[in-house]
Amino acid sequence: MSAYRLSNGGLIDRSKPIDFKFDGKPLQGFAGDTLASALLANDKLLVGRSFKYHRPRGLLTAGAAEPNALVTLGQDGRTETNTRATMVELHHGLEARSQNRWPSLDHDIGAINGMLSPFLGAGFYYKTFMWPAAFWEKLYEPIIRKAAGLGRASYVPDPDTYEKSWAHCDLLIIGAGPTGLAAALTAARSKARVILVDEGSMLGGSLLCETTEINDQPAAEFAAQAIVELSAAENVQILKRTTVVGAYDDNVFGALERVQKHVSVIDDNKPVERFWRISAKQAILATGAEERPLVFGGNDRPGMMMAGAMRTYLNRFAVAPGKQVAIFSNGPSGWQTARDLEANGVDVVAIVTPETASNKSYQGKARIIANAVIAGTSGEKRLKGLTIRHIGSGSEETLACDALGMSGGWSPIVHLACHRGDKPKWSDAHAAFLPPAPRDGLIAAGGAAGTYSLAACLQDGGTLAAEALDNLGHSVSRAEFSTQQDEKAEMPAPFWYVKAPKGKAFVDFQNDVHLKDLGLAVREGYDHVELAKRYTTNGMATDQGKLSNVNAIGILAEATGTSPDVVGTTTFRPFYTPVSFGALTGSHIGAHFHPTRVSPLFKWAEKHGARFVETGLWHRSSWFPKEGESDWRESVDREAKTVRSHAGICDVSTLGKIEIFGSDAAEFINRVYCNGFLKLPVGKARYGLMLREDGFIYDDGTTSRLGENHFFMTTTTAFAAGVLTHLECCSQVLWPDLDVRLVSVSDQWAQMAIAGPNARKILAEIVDEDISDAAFPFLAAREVGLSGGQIKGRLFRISFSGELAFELAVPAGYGEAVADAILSLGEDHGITPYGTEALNVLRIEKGHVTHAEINGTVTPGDLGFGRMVSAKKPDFIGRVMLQREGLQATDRLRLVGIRPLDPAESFVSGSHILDVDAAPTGANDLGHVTSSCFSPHLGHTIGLAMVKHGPELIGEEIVIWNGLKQQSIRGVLCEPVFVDPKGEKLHA
Amino acid sequence: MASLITCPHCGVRPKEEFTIRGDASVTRPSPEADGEVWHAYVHLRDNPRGLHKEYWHHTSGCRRWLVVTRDTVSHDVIDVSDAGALA
Amino acid sequence: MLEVQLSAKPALFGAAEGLFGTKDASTAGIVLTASTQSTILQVLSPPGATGVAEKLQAWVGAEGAGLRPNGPGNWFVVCDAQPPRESLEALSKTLEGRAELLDQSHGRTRIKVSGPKVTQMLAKGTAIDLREHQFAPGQSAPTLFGHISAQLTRVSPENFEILVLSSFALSLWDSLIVMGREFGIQAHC
Amino acid sequence: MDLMRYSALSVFLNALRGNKSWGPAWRAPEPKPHYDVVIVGGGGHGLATAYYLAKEFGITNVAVLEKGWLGSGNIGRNTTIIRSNYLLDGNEPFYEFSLKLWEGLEQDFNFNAMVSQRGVLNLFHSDAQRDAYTRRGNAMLLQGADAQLLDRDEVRAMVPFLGFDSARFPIQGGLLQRRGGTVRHDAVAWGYARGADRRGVDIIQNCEVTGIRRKNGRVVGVETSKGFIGCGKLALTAAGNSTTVARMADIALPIDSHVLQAFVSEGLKPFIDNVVTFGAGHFYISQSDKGGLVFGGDIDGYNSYAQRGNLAAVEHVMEAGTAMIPGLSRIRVLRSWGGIMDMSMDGSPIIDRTHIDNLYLNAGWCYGGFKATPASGWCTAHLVANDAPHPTAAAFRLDRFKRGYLIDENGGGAQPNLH
Ligand SMILES: Cc1cc2nc3c(=O)[nH]c(=O)nc-3n(C[C@H](O)[C@H](O)[C@H](O)COP(=O)(O)OP(=O)(O)OC[C@H]3O[C@@H](n4cnc5c(N)ncnc54)[C@H](O)[C@@H]3O)c2cc1C
Ligand SMILES: NC(=O)c1ccc[n+]([C@@H]2O[C@H](COP(=O)([O-])OP(=O)(O)OC[C@H]3O[C@@H](n4cnc5c(N)ncnc54)[C@H](O)[C@@H]3O)[C@@H](O)[C@H]2O)c1
Ligand SMILES: Cc1cc2nc3c(=O)[nH]c(=O)nc-3n(C[C@H](O)[C@H](O)[C@H](O)COP(=O)(O)O)c2cc1C
Ligand SMILES: [Zn+2]
Repeated sequence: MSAYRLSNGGLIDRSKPIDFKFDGKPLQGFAGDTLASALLANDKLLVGRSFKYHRPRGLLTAGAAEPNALVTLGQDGRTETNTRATMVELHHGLEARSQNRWPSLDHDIGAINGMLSPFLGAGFYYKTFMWPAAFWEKLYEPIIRKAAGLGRASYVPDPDTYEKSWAHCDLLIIGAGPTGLAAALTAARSKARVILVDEGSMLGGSLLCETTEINDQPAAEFAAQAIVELSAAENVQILKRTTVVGAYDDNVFGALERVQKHVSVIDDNKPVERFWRISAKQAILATGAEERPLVFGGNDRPGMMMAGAMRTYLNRFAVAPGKQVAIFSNGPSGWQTARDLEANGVDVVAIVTPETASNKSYQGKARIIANAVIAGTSGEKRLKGLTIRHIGSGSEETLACDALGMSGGWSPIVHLACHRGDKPKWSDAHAAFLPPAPRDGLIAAGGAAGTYSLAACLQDGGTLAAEALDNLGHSVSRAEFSTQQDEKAEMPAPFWYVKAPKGKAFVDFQNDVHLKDLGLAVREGYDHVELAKRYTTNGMATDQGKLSNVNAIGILAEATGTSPDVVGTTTFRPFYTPVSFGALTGSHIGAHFHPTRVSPLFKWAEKHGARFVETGLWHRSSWFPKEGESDWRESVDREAKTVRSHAGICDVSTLGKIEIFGSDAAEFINRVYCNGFLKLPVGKARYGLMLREDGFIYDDGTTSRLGENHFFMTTTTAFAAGVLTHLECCSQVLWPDLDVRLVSVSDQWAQMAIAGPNARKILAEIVDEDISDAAFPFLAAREVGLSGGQIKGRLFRISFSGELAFELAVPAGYGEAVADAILSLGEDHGITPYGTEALNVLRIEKGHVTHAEINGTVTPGDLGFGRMVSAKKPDFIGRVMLQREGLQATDRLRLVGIRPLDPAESFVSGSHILDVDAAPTGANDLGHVTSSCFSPHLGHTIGLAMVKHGPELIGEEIVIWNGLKQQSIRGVLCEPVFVDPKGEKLHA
Repeated sequence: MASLITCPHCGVRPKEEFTIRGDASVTRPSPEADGEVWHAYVHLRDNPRGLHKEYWHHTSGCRRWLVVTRDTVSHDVIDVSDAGALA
Repeated sequence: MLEVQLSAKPALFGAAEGLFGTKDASTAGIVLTASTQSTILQVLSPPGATGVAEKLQAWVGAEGAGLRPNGPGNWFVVCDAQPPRESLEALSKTLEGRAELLDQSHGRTRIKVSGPKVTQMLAKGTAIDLREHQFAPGQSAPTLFGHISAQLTRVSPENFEILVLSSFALSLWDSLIVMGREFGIQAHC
Repeated sequence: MDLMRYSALSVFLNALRGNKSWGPAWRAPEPKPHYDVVIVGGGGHGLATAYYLAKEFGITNVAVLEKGWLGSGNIGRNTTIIRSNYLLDGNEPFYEFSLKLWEGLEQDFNFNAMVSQRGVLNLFHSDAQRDAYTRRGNAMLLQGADAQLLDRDEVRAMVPFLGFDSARFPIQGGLLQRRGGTVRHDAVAWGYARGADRRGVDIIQNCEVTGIRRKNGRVVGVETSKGFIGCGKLALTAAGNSTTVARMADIALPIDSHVLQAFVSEGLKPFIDNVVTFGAGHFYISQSDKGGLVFGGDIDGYNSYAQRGNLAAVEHVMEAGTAMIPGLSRIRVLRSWGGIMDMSMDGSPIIDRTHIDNLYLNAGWCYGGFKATPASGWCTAHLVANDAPHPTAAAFRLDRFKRGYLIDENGGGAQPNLH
């Protein structure tokens, strides 16, 4: 028994006991505790195992940098691994489990790695496990992988919700310690919009942990009152439990708010976490400083912690870390800790310091051992004693203790100032890396800028806030505070490590990187700080080296005979602390991963029993099963046959539709298609082929001339957005002098294809105008009245199916009514609704191409459209580059039809084409099938294929090869039109 | 810069409202220009370290094509103009 | 000729309605209303054309309609109900030669969002700074809302309107309900 | 015995001596005034080129000049995926050659780079994607690579935790290449560096090439931050900086530099065994031997030389990730970073001579050049040594853009950010 709860003091509420469990064992803490402080109060010193050697570990910090006390919380979908016990607010029912140990935290087999450690030095795996070659994957790697990682995550989907939000402010203050509070109190006096963010559950930062006074109030009380004042200010928004995790261009910050991570019962109406994107005109970094551990033999035993953390446990959480506490400190923090311990009646057995003189303002009872270091420690699962070495004499003595507070100085928390690529600068005077020069409205203040005294921090925060606001035109005077004089906070020379340590001297506690590993890295040539990091993994654990990086730099500097300045830091990267996928995903999850586009004929199709398929963002009706039909093929065959024999109606609303106006509209369209459009008469539609500037086909569709200066273009569903953007580029960037205006009307119109020999008869019953072949010939395009002028629609005589066909567009809201009307009018004419599957069959039977063929690598010539390409037009997109030799080469893949030799056999798209008897090799590859289907009209499978010299090989027998399914059948190349090659039905 | 673009028509907007097209310093050659010139236009890029002009389309805004002058190292945006207005 | 009565169904027909995140309508921080009877016109003018905005302004003023600038030379005109034919004809007449007038009543869906928490909720979707001095009543802008493009208008301090492509309306509607739950939301369409 | 030759025994013997006898993995030489071959860029491709020049072609008077520290470019920041699941004739034989080299690499260069053939699975979500993968899988088989087309049930049996049920874009199946997998990226650089160094190659770090000196239409050497260094032949393997370096010889390239981000999660016990890519968004993921989930997505989209990314792209990646594996929701992302890639106009690389006789170019690797490292090094060494392209890299010509022989896997056309 060593750590215990003090009977009074602290910011916990002793009237609110809270039950929780650790590794299944019921324990109790108080409201205001963290999981860490509650564990410590219960004398749970052993809280985790390290990554590599499975060393027993205890709490090292009281904050975000904690490398040891990582636990798993929750069950199933709420399983949360690697959670820092120091950041978890204690709440009822909390269950935490330790990690990376088996079978238990107390008895962990993995600890054997510690004994093998001479063989497991940095990078040992790069040097071995290579023989026999097959053993790596079968034997060695599985073992290594098993040992990898810390926590065990769950595959079960998360039941909770997340969201994202934007926030905008004039001044963002990151951190609500004295510096941040002073900044906020100053800014609150202005009219500027201020956001104050702190990752803690209580605002105040170090004020909550220290025994100083501000304005004659105890620091914590001052903080509480400041919050009351700030909460009342209308221009200040306070985000607590919110960590700013990344700083991005333009002063945009990512911040993670833990909305419901501290509650026992989750409110379903609220997210558990919210990810903020904060856009700030100015930002003040008031994130404070991190205390550095000391590197000495056995510096990782449970019971040892940072001196500042000890003060936090004492002062904020009312927990004594032990009964006989020793201090090992370079600089003032240790002395203050000793004072606070003694003030709480805790015995301080010794203060060990490498400094030569003792701290004069310390008046306590502890034995002061100056000019000395700790060479080694004893105890396994808890600290038992120290070996103290006197620097002058080299003599050693041992000392019993059950806790040790250490401090190697402070490192400003500069991460966010470095995320945009700036490097921190080493300062000998501060013995620390200071933030880079301020940029783009981000400036560090207080502890984060290496400002040591409380008074100076308060002043710095206020001054910088006033300056930042001044830059924005909000003048305000700085808030003033009175403080006690703190002790002269000078930094002694840095003390990087104890030479000749007894036992491992850890630098990176989580990844178990110790002094010797860094030495080995230097000896082997991995001496650049970035190489040393990668070779030893120092700083790469979940704490990202918050405690270890600067020490590693100091050690590398000594090993290479340079200074930390020369060694420099590794790159600071988002995230400051890790962020869940859930938070970064927000509400864009499940069905809302991408929005769903709903066709105006969706409900109509649904009503008629359609099955749907995702096509881009749309759900498209793909077939309409009828009772008694056993599989989709049966329905599709029926639909396709019915269209050819009678009539069908199909939703084509998803096509892109672009309205084009302007006196140069015709010229414009003539330039964006490779075929001619200037002479398209009003009232007519034409198929257009659109190339990219590099000569390959981009998209196709029909464009109708509705008036002299008014066109209506359709695009494929997939490229609707892209084509509009492309056209806008052409009109705004390439030819701004042309008078053209473009706008998407895709959503204004419900569009349906009515196809089949009876199509005209059916439509004639609803269309007011004469649509006889004479009055409305193939490719006619006109506005029409419907049902006695009730509404106006647009009718186009175009056909994808090869049948006598029309496309009718009506204002979207009328789509369902019109489609229903057509269905019932068509009943006597045998009409059927048909979906995209039948549509596909019908178009393959006619050899019509889609993006299965137009895949960005084909030219008009490849598809047999060579003659469409205008030879006369002086200019159109793609004209020149299409002439390149490679695009005109005769051995390009070109479109042909394909069918099985034996009609009973079938093949699939993606099969390749080989010569008969040719071995299946790349050299013999002639091409591949792009589209295939069962043709109910012909009674066998048909396809389209891209084949080298394809059109010249028509009539030849080939092999259709699908090695993925070990299939290989004989086929014949044929014309790509399987039905009505003369197009008679079309013109009927 | 890369997080926010000040559209001359819409004001400050986040990157995801835009579609980026690439180099805006090249000019479409005359239709009579030879293949070499067209090849350079379609393919060859300065790709500068430093100031770079780039086409950004305000897809989820005014749908105008903009020319963004940006530093490719610092990501600072120097200028945003309407592409049509520049032509 | 068949005797069929053709009637229109709005894109939000059948969308989710009722109270979400609260059981008491009076505590709802957000009210979501689909305005399904709107007439929505799009106006396109060539870059050089002058006076279009003024003419539109005058017309919407007289009609009690709303004007939503959508980009250079590009506006939406929104009317709560079908304006009289003569008035529409007058409008198209004044615009003749200056701008094209296009019916987008079916292509866009108009959703009204209001309530004391409205800016907090909308900030979950758009990056536009919705503080009143930045985005004042009467201001309107096209923007990205979540993953959906939409035209956002502040009608009054706590009343906004979203104009969205009709095919996205249902998806947006559902997202708005999710975003509004924490404040309590009442939705009707 | 040679204590510097890596083996279980040497690890053991060295350990007994307190690991004091390990020497540098490579020397830190001062540059000589002249080399037969100078290679610009100490990334994977430059180091591999030097290694194979020495080992396969007997050319050892070689220097690799690296402006930063060894491996500080994309070799040190990629998502470690190797595979040969390419579609086009110009590509597939080359990547298959590379995969074969990976398979024997560690024994070859005596360094355990943890080549791990854990399988690469590309999911598909529509018939069109299935057809495209069928075409691709068959193309792979024709070139002697392995490929399998899995249906939904087979995918489910293999990776049961994918979002099969709530998905916006249901998974229909996947294309699996079992021989694909991952390799410990840094170790590849180190292994090649050590192998090259032991064969006499000078690897010179902190040596930035600032100019290319020419005389009579030939390269005579390079200006560097460490002074002029003469050379008989010069090979550029500067990856994301290809255009900058080529400009020094007045060569304009069909390349833009773009930033691609990658991510690693906190360390987890085994979670994902394979490399899995999403078909309904940009996302791919695997788990490192240390336990971190390593993943990435699409490029940020704008030209950049800053090795850092944009928050919008980060969120985009996470959204796709959670869509593909709902169980990722509570897993935390530890770190994100960016690399600068040379995105070419057709998405495929260039290994070719230039119009300057003794200047060779290796560039345009986009986001896929890690897997190419061994073959790229071999083929570049072949080109430099023999002045003739290696047969598997014959299509990677610089003039293919002008002549129209593009190698455009996804049909994106001449817009680099679409590849
Ligand atoms: C985030 C990310 C993920 C990726 N994931 C994958 C993946 O999973 N699979 C895959 O196959 N590929 C992947 N890639 C691509 C792959 O990393 C690169 O294609 C490949 O590493 C490039 O070749 P390299 O290793 O030679 O490049 P680099 O390592 O970048 O080497 C080029 C070197 O040239 C140096 N240099 C540049 N200019 C000069 C100069 N003037 N003087 C001296 N030296 C100079 C640079 O400092 C650099 O070290 C990824 C890339 C990124 C950025
Ligand atoms: N070297 C030193 O700087 C040093 C040394 C010893 C003591 N001190 C004392 O420490 C205090 C420093 O005050 P301060 O206000 O600068 O720091 P602080 O440590 O009091 O406050 C920093 C606050 O920032 C928060 N924070 C840190 N990173 C964050 C992030 N990314 N997102 C959100 N919140 C984050 C922390 O939770 C904390 O509340 C002074 O009292 C000073 O005397 C400083
Ligand atoms: C495959 C891979 C795995 C990585 N794993 C880790 C990791 O476990 N911890 C970590 O901190 N960084 C990890 N990183 C990221 C590196 O720390 C570093 O960010 C990256 O190599 C880019 O370098 P830079 O950030 O120094 O620019 C990993 C990187 C790669 C490529
Ligand atoms: Zn805009």
